[in-house]
Amino acid sequence: MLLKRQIPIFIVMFFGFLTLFGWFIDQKQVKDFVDIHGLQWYGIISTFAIFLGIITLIKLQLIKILKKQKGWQYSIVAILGVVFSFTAGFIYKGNPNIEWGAHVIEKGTMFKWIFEFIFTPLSATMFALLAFFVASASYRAFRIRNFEATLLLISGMIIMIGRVPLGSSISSWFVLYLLVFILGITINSIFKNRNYTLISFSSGLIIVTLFGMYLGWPHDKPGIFFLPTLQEWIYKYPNVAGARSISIGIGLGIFATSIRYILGLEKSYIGE
Amino acid sequence: MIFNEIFGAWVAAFLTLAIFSFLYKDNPFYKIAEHAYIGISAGYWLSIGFWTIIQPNLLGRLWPSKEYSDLSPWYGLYNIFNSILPSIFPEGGIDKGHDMDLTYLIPFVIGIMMILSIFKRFNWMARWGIAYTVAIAAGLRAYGYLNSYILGQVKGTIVPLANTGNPIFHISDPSLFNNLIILIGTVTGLLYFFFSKEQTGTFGKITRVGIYFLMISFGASFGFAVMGRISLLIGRFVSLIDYSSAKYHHATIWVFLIMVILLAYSSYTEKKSPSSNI
Amino acid sequence: MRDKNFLIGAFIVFLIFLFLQITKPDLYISDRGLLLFLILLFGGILQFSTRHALRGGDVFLRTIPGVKAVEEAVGRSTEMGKPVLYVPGIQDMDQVETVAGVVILGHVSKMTARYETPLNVPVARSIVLKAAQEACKESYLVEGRSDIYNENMVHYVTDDQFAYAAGVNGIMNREKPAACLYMGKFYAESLLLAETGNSIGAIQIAGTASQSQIPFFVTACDYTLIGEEFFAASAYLSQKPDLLGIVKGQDIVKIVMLIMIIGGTLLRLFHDLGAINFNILDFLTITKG
Amino acid sequence: MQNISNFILKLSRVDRRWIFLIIGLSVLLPLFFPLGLPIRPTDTTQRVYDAFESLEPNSKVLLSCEYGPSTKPEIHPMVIALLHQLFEKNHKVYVSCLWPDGQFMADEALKEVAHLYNKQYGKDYVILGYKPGNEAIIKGMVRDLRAIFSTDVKGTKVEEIPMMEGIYKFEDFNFLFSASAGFPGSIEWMQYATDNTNVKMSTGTTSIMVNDIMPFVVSDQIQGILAGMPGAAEYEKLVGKKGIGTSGMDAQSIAHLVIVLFIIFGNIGYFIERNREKKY
Repeated sequence: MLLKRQIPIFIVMFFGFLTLFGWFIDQKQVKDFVDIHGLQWYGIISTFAIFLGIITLIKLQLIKILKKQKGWQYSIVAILGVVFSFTAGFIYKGNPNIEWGAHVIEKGTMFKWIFEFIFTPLSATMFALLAFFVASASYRAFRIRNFEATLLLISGMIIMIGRVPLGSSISSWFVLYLLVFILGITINSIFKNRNYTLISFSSGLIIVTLFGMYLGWPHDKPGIFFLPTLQEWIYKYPNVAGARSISIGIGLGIFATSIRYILGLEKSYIGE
Repeated sequence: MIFNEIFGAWVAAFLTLAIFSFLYKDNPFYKIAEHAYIGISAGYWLSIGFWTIIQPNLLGRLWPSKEYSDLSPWYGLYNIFNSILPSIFPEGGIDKGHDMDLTYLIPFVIGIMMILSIFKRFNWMARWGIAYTVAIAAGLRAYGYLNSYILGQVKGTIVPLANTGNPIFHISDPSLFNNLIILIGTVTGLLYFFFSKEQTGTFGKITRVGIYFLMISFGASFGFAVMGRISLLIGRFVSLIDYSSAKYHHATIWVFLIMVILLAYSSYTEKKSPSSNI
Repeated sequence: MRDKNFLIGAFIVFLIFLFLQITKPDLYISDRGLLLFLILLFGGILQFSTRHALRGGDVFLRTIPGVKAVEEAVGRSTEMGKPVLYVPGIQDMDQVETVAGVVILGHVSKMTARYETPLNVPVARSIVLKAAQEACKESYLVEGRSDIYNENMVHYVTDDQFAYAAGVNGIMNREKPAACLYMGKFYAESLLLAETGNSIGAIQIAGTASQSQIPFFVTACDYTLIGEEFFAASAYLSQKPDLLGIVKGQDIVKIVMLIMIIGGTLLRLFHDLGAINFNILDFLTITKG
Repeated sequence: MQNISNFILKLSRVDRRWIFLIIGLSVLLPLFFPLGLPIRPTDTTQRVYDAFESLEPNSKVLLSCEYGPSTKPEIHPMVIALLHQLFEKNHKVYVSCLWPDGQFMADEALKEVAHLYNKQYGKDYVILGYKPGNEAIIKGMVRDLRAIFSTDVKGTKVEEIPMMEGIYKFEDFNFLFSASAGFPGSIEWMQYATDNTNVKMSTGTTSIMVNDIMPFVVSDQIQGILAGMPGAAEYEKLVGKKGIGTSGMDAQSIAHLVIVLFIIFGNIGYFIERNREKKY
């Protein structure tokens, strides 16, 4: 019981207090631990955990092969992959001029070759696949269910268009005319009366045109209808306000939970 | 152009296109690439972790070359390792610029326990490592988040409202209007996360304003996320175009053609035998 | 304020802090005093409200629509005779969100046990696998339905991010769950999950604190628990007084911060107008050290 | 009217492979046939530029590379454009990396730019290299840089590198630029280095991180931000050196337009469907 229960709790409380209050102590050993050793120890432990993960991975794939489950042939590829990169990492450098240890970060070794021509294209392409899924999701999943979702999608679309060069090619007057058009549609769907629609639509057109002639059709004025200016306003002010309240909330949530761990109020992570 | 690089370009072009082929449908090319990815990434991270953390920072502190002597039993143990695995334990101690620090035996032991927990009997051994991880995360994070996320953000929200020379309204530069937007948005947003009061009446109206700010912020995140995905796709296409040059013997084009032919053939045979259509 | 022990403890801690601030011994980095004060203050508030709740004090929490919807979603699955899919994020147990996700899973599995609805929990880490299995087993036991508990309802897919997402997508397409719950830490795969879930017409409820993924959930899911709401949800569902107390304490800390923001703005206004000499920004800046 | 809405409904149920094809082509075609849309620097990009312009000549700038090949398209063009600016103004560039891949990226960028300005390794720029340890490295550099970096990436002792004279800790630098694609990165630099010292920093990040960092930019904890590939293109424009960022912008513009149109069309279909459901 001592080994399974009391010691883990002691570890959490001791190191939690040490690293939290170590920030305020000007003493070499404590400072060294808080600044350097504490995290290096963590790095060491988490690297040992990778061994654990690999053993699990190989075990699962081997079971698949031995039981000839569906798609077991591909499990062979996975195991070969582990063996291949393990070989390059620990057994064969491929370049005698480079020392062990440096071979994982120096050019001209087999490990680096794996990195450049296998690991990089795979991870980058997996990421790039998301561009396609964003496109299909925007067609099929991003729905204007309520006012909140409308706000979200509209601010997203303004950022998307306003941030790229295309946005600065669109005149603010085009946006204004577009707004008049949307206004017309909205009035039509609310009142279902052709006359209202016609009146509001044409008066909108006339007002915008007169206004434009008066100002001499400047490309980027009035600023609120020029997408690059508008997106900048959105992302510097309302966006920051929203993001800030979330940040403070998350900061507070994490602080509260950390305190909970350090004081030993929450022990679910060690199976309590 | 060296053989290694040309061969590499072919491999890279194959893997890239194999992953992209998933867009057409799940197929053997994709499955090969996917499983190769799982296996290779596991070995890759293990090697990186071992050679950049365990060997220099752990072993390099337990047996530094600075304090090497043939006589000490501690280095006698090292010499045994040296005769078995000379690549990890080079002759004369490990020179990574560290002094000897035997406190590092603690993470060493905890790490070994972590691996041993694979056996059912030693299942509990993982708890020590988890406990240490949680402690470090909690202790260090609490300070950092309090300083940068809470105090820094609270400070940022204390906006000037007078005597700054800012205009009352300006769309993109600092102005009184924009400062008020930040103040109101942050305060109402924070109120939205208030749990001990029902969001009805006036309070409900205020928190609605908060939600609108949150939604605009999510919209911006959304726009930027889309932007990033597209940029990465551009990057991928640029390298595929690069690999299709004569320098690499038009790798992309050939691999693409072969894949299309094979996929077309397989869907042709599948149509013949409808039973395999699951 | 009848918690005598707490008051005495708080007073002693405050005296120690005062002593440090006044004498400034060599060992103490006094430039960071403000932060130490805040840690002690916020920590004290959280501790106090926990103790308050444990002693049976009143803890009221407003309803969160997303939390309420969880039960409805399970109910709908039962009616349709389809399984419930639960994804506890793709990170390990060292993330607060994952822990919260596993705790919520405990409550969801209680509902599925009650309604005898099949539950499917694919996970991405071996440690999460163990924790999630424990949570489900416990719930089925508590509901007296350990006869229908099956260890394979929680199963490991793979550690790799996109391979995991592909695996879960496969499950969705084959089993067509009526309810998909995503609770935990998510990265880029959030979109893949939500898009597929949307295409099979499932009720989707998401909860996460990953800021950049929330928009995808908000647009593609029926309900989303945002940031702090998500952490509160686990306390809300658990109904454990100490956890509820912490949430209540967070509210008090929020009030303190609102006072800091509004009071600070006023102080700055007076300062800028030349009415007072005290600069709040300098006070809040942690001097370098 | 009925026909049109039927048609739209039909379109909204189209196989998603057609969507994939359209988005793929809208990225690929502009790469072959550029449109040359004009680029306009945004305010936050301008702030980064101004921050570097206002540095005294011969300033010591720490450039921290925290990105790898998978995010190279977004960050790498920024680093190249920035190096042009720094070398032109004769600043000294120190490169450190918190990600192992960062040093290859930095090496590649320096090889491309340094020789154009006749800059020499060790005198005008140095790569200190990668050290594992995440935020511990940042904290260590703030306390004692030479304890963390006793040698540069080539193994030369720091004492023997001319430009390392007078550099003992993080505060001896004049400015920090963090080219960051995630953890550890800009946020950690801010939390553990610049928030605790008098050194200022700017950052260039992937698009997805922009919103996490933006509050810190507005509160002046970070001086400006280069946001993703468009940010890189804008910086290229300010510095006056066209690069990958600029050439990718047409594809980026078209793809964004296509996605916006998808959202609009998808929602029109959704509305029609919902209205019909109401009627029946």
